[in-house]
Amino acid sequence: MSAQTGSWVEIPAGEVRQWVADFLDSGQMRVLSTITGYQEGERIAIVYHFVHKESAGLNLRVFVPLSAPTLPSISPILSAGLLYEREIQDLLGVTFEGILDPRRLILPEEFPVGVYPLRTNYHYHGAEEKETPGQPGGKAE
Amino acid sequence: MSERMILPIGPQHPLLKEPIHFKFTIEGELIVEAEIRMGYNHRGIEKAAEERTYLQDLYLTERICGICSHVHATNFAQATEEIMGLQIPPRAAYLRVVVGELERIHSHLLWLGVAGHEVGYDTLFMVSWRDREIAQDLLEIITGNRVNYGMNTLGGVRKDLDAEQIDQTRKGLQELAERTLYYGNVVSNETTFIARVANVGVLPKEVAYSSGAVGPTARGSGLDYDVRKHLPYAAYGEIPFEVVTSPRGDVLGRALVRVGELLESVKIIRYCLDHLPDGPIAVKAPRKVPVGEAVSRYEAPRGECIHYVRSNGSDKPSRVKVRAPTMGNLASIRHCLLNQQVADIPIILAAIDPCFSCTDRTVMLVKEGTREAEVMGWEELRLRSIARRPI
Amino acid sequence: MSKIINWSRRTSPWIIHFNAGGCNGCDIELVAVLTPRFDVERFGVLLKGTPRHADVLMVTGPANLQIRDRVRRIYDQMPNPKFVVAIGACAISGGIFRGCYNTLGGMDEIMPVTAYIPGCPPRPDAIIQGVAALIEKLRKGD
Amino acid sequence: MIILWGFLQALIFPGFLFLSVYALFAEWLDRKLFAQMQNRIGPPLIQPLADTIKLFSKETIIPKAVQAGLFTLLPYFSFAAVVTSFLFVPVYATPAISSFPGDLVIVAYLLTIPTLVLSLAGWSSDSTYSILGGIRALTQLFAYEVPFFLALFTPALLLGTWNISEIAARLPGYLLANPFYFIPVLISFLVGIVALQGKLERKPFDIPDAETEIVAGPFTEYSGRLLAIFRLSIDMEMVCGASLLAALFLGGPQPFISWMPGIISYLLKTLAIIFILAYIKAAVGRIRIDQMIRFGWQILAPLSLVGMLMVVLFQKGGLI
Repeated sequence: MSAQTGSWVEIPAGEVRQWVADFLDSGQMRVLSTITGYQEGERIAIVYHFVHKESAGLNLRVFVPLSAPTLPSISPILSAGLLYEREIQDLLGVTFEGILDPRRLILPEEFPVGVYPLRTNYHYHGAEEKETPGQPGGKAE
Repeated sequence: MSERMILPIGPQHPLLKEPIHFKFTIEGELIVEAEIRMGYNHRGIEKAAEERTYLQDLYLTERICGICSHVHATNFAQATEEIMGLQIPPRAAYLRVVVGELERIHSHLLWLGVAGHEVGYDTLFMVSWRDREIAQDLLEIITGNRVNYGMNTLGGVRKDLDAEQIDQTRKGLQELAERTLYYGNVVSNETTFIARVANVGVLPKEVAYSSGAVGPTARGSGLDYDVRKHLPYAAYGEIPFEVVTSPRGDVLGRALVRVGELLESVKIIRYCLDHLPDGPIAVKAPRKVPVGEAVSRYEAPRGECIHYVRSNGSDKPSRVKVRAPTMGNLASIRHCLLNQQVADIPIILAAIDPCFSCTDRTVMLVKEGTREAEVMGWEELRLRSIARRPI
Repeated sequence: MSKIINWSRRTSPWIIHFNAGGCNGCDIELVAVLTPRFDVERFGVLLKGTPRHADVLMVTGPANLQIRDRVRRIYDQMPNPKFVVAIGACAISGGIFRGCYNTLGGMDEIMPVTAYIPGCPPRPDAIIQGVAALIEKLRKGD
Repeated sequence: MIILWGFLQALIFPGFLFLSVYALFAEWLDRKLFAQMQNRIGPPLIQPLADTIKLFSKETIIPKAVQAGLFTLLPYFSFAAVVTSFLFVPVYATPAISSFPGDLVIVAYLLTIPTLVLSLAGWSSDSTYSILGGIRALTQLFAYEVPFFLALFTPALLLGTWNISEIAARLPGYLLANPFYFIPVLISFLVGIVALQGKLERKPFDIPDAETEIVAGPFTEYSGRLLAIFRLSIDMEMVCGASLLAALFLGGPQPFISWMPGIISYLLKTLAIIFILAYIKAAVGRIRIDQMIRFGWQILAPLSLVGMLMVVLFQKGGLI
């Protein structure tokens, strides 16, 4: 693994906020690069990509079950997390408890509620297969 | 005039070349609240990337953004190469740096022009865009394209530099360096310009830190994070250069950082041309990618750009995550905007050099099974665009 | 009289630019068209900020769902006679983003398009040529 | 016969028709110079005419939300005020085709009307950008109007007359006879030019229609014919302002060399002023409204007062 990728840490979902708070207190964080979410079978992984002051990436990974995708939000302690959490909330349907601003960020207003494009059961159709142009092509199975 | 008004800006507004929506609550000329609504540019690229092969994704990522196309393509290539365990030849690494720094020059000149335009200084806009054409010409000489260069491939680069091209590049750089000094002079001396940027949109160092600001926005507030220095990629580890920072924290600070970086970029390219190693420009990449995951960071003109690629062992990635620098800087912008004048909205927004097509892109997954593996190159894209219907 | 009016329309096409979810590549090339190297003001082209003043809507990008109504509204706000020019592969057919869940397949699903300028992105020269072609079309009488 | 002659003068030369043609030419010159200073080629000579004809031939949209009557009437109002004011300014010879002892005051007030119309247009448009633009136009009025008036009144005070034509006829000779008056007249001339730039809403004072902030300000909702009339009246205002400054400070149609026809002398002087206006436009950025107010009251107004004070002191105080 290169320095750019850096090391990986895995902790239970419930401890995320405490872990980030400790990391902040240690003064070793350079920046929170982003938060990634992806689905892996019956669970969703959330990865927090940090840069450590010692000049290496630091990736914190937590898993939440697909059936109850909730974890504490880090936005109250680190405002950089807010937009990334809202994005994941839009696209993967993960609920962040205590998020400062839970509104939709990226998907259009008319996009169906409860449909999350990044989940693996979401398939979309090309424009040519759409019956009415302009309707959201995707459906959850 | 204590009556509150809502001032919507966007999605169509002369200030923005790209669609995004801001809702400002103003009292007279003072901003008391600012809200952002994105998604006007959301195309679902991350989902699309999951359903295309790695090589197709390289060209798809290149089209996340037309200004920093090399950024995303290189970034994706780096992440994929790391999963594959490929080591690109040194010459390829240097060539990536050359194109990347030329792109930075073109992007910063573009920014300077836009910033001039936002404060109504159209002459600066025209002049800096005139000189940007020099950088565009160099990019065209080296890569063959003005935008979306198509320079990268998995395992290296696609085009080599010959002696004549190096010569032309040197000449162009000479001109760019002279012009940059002139801009440095304008930015730090022109009275009306200074009046509009000094002490405007102040972002204190602590706020820049906690809101995750990157690139010139962070460096203009005194944070010295530069991926090229701290997590070097391509050939940056071997190239001497300075990280430009400014402690000012206002729009002027960000402008000074960008002008300083223009000069550094010229130096970097010159060093690369002088020390260009011999050898091949690419190694062969396997079609299948082993199981794995990698994070790749790149110092884009606007700041740190990060790609996360996850492979499940097939010829298509199972997850591609892109975080463009503007997304990191957006969080800081609310702080900059509050209690400022309406007249300062344009320059404050422009000061982070927003690039919403990068930011909104989001879901990049490659299309699974619905289409044959197809490489979308320039030719085919052109063909498609002319044919009107997919071929 | 109609000849004079037709001439004036050819000589003074004011444009408004709208990015309907494009990648920016076409947009910077469109702006580059205004700058010293290409300078389209010599053909009477001016970039306007409000649709009410414009004659030609230069639109880029594949038009995603969220922006569809906004594009339409801008088109409706323009006074007649008005023209639409689709710039770049995305605005023509959806381009590389065709089939993505959030995009449409080109501008002509939203409004009538008069001219298409292909390329990803088209060079500034190509954009000027596209506008010239539009003007030529006008000369022959709509 | 005399009535018909006067009518023709008012309508054709040097009245309405001449003003229209010269205004279109001035717009072209302004844009061309601006383009040249930015290293561009710029529009062809016929461009402003084509723009105007095209706008006249286009659909004129009157949005539902506006007060239709006021919205439609306002451009004509501004247009009429500017055309009327031009009749008092000497063009090819002094006196102008219409002239009476206090016409300087009338012209100064007539030239204020377009700004008031702008702010009303902003209010009647019922769009946030327009309203903001209207407020800004009105706010800005307070910053440049006083220095502008004071600057205009300096030569009047010097010569003891409120008649534009008389000032134009007498000022050059008076200055040559009493050269130390060059200083106050020069100061007021410079103040007049800068204030005129503000009056015409040009850079660095194009705050009411700042494109990147509030789209086109009060003009945002205007289209077609109404927009054309607005544009034309702004071009004409530029010509009127330049002519007024030329008449008050440079002697208007008074030739430099005795054989030169008055009209040539007038054109040379106004073109020089338009050139200066274009140069300022190209060389600076836009300032903020608060900076504009501060500039108007802390620099322009005191300067114009200094000019005026010098005249008073020189004349009445017997310092010289």
